[in-house]
Amino acid sequence: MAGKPLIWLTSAPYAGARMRAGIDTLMAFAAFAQHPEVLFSGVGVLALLRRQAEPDRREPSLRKLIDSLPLYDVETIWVDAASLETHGITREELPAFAQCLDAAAVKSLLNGASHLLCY
Amino acid sequence: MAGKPLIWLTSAPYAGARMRAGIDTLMAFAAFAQHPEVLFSGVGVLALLRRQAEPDRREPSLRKLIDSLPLYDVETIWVDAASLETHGITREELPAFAQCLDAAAVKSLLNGASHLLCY
Amino acid sequence: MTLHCLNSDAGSDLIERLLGWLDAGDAVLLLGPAANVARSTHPALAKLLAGDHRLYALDDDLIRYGVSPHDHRVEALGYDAFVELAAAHRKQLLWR
Amino acid sequence: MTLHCLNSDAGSDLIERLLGWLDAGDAVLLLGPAANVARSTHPALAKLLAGDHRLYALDDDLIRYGVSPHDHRVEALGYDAFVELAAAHRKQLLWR
Amino acid sequence: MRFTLLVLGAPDLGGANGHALGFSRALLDAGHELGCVFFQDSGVLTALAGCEAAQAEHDLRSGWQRLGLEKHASLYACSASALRYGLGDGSSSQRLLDGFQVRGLGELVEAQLASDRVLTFAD
Amino acid sequence: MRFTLLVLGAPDLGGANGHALGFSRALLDAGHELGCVFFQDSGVLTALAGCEAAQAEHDLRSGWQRLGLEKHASLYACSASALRYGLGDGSSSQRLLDGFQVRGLGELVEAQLASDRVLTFAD
Repeated sequence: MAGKPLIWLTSAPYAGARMRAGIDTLMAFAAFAQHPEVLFSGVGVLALLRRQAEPDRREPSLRKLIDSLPLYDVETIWVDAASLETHGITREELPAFAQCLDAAAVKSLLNGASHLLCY
Repeated sequence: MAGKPLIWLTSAPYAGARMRAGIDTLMAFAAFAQHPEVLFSGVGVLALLRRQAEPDRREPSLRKLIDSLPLYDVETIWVDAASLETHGITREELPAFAQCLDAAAVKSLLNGASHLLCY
Repeated sequence: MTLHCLNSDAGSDLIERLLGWLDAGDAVLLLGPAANVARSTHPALAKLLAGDHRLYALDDDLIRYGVSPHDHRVEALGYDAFVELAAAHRKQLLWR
Repeated sequence: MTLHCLNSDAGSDLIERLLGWLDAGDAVLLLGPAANVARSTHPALAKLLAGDHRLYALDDDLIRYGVSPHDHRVEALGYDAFVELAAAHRKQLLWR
Repeated sequence: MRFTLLVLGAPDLGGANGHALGFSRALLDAGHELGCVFFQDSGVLTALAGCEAAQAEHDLRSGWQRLGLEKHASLYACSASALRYGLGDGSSSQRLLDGFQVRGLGELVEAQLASDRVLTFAD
Repeated sequence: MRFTLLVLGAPDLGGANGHALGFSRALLDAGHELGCVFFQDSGVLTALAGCEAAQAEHDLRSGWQRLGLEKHASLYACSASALRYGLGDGSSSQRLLDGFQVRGLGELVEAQLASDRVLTFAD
């Protein structure tokens, strides 16, 4: 089947474990050389925010995990532009390798994928 | 402390077990003669819908449980009127002992309660 | 061609987002609490019916949520037809 | 006097419902993903700030969600002040 | 046609977990193939042994078990999630229900590669 | 002042379960009383023995345990939820973590009666 698998991350981070499960899946797909794509939308975009400090506990920052994705050959992460607006997030706050997509571009990303996994 | 405990049911029924947990709590409070109040709002109002048939499985209908509440001395159930509108539900579909409240009446119900438990 | 499964009756924001990503040839299937959107009196139903995609609901969930009758423009499906729908669409998105 | 804990950044519907039930003397505390609403650029913040109730956010969650700086009209609290707030309000509602 | 199902929802009554079971049965009845059902996040609670629930919920777990034992469906509980939810590493039948196996995410990777369709079930 | 806490959220990192723990510690530090912490629905997973999780999540469970064992806080897992989530009836330490007890909803009824404040923690 043409295209690459797309992991869609749309759950709230740090509230339930679903976002973390999706990132685990993304990293496994990358480790198995599937060259996965990843799309953040909805409240899932909160996972992209950088902490200025760490809370006083050994809680991993998802942004740090996400920043490490290029090491796993995930060169681009896709972000739904409308969701950024909904949550008041500016593009400057995103990792440098994040690309914002309008609805038309999201549709073509979805259409080009081999499979979708929804977290 | 004045007033009765109020169980607030606002989770989607038949999707996760939280609504069911809240109804269990309500019935326990009634069984222990606490004369609890109960308020349905948000997507929780879907628990009030009567099934025309039963799905082909031994799944309990929450509406049947709710219909039995007067037997436990829960004489009235309170329903947020605005939530009914949001979910397209008419008052005729509710149990006869349900009472719809506007926002002002909800506020006075909340203010009159001894404690709130949120499901 | 994507099958959009909607599994929540959480409000209009989610439906707006789904509609924004809906493409020609896509279909929408109402599951779980979203079955309630299939009632003629639901304020979000008109939005979902606009456009030329097909709108379905799982019959088990129509029964479960007491949606009877459902709006005649929503097609009720059993699991067998759900499988056919999934086979007819290359991909699925789950909205909740 | 009720303490309204908001624990979700799910959209404006939930905030509208919370505001509809807000009474004189009530306070709102942003927890979890709702901490993100405390950023000055958040479209729902203005709604929450209107009215004469106090608006707070848990400082742990402001840090966790990278909300820095937060809008100066939102007061950041530690757990000790959260306890004081709960003691000062007879009841709590959890919105999510 | 070959399907892989990703199940993220717990075995609560009337929810996405039951949708996945109904869908699995129907696809087998229609002559399709089930690559695997991959349970992850709270979905792995489906495979947790020693849970006592209402009859209908019990029916949900035993429905999955029948699919595994009688139809030889591959029912995999994600190993990372299994550890988190107390299913252990799959070596103890005190923790893992008959009919399920604990497997790594690599199994999901392989299943989707060999499948025509992948569907997600979550509440 | 006497508090009862109702915890409906699972012990996931950074969520409501952690809020409840932080709140419990702070209220004891401030000299208030903790009537009980009542875990219900997926909140009872806090008390499930045999879970292996990331360090920080482990810290969450052991934080609760310290509160139970060192501060003698009453940590109750709702009996109906405990059965559903595989904690059993409280008789087996293979299933129930030290520091927690399995109790019926009657315990929540009594706790709130004797409390000045009741707070709910859920995701």
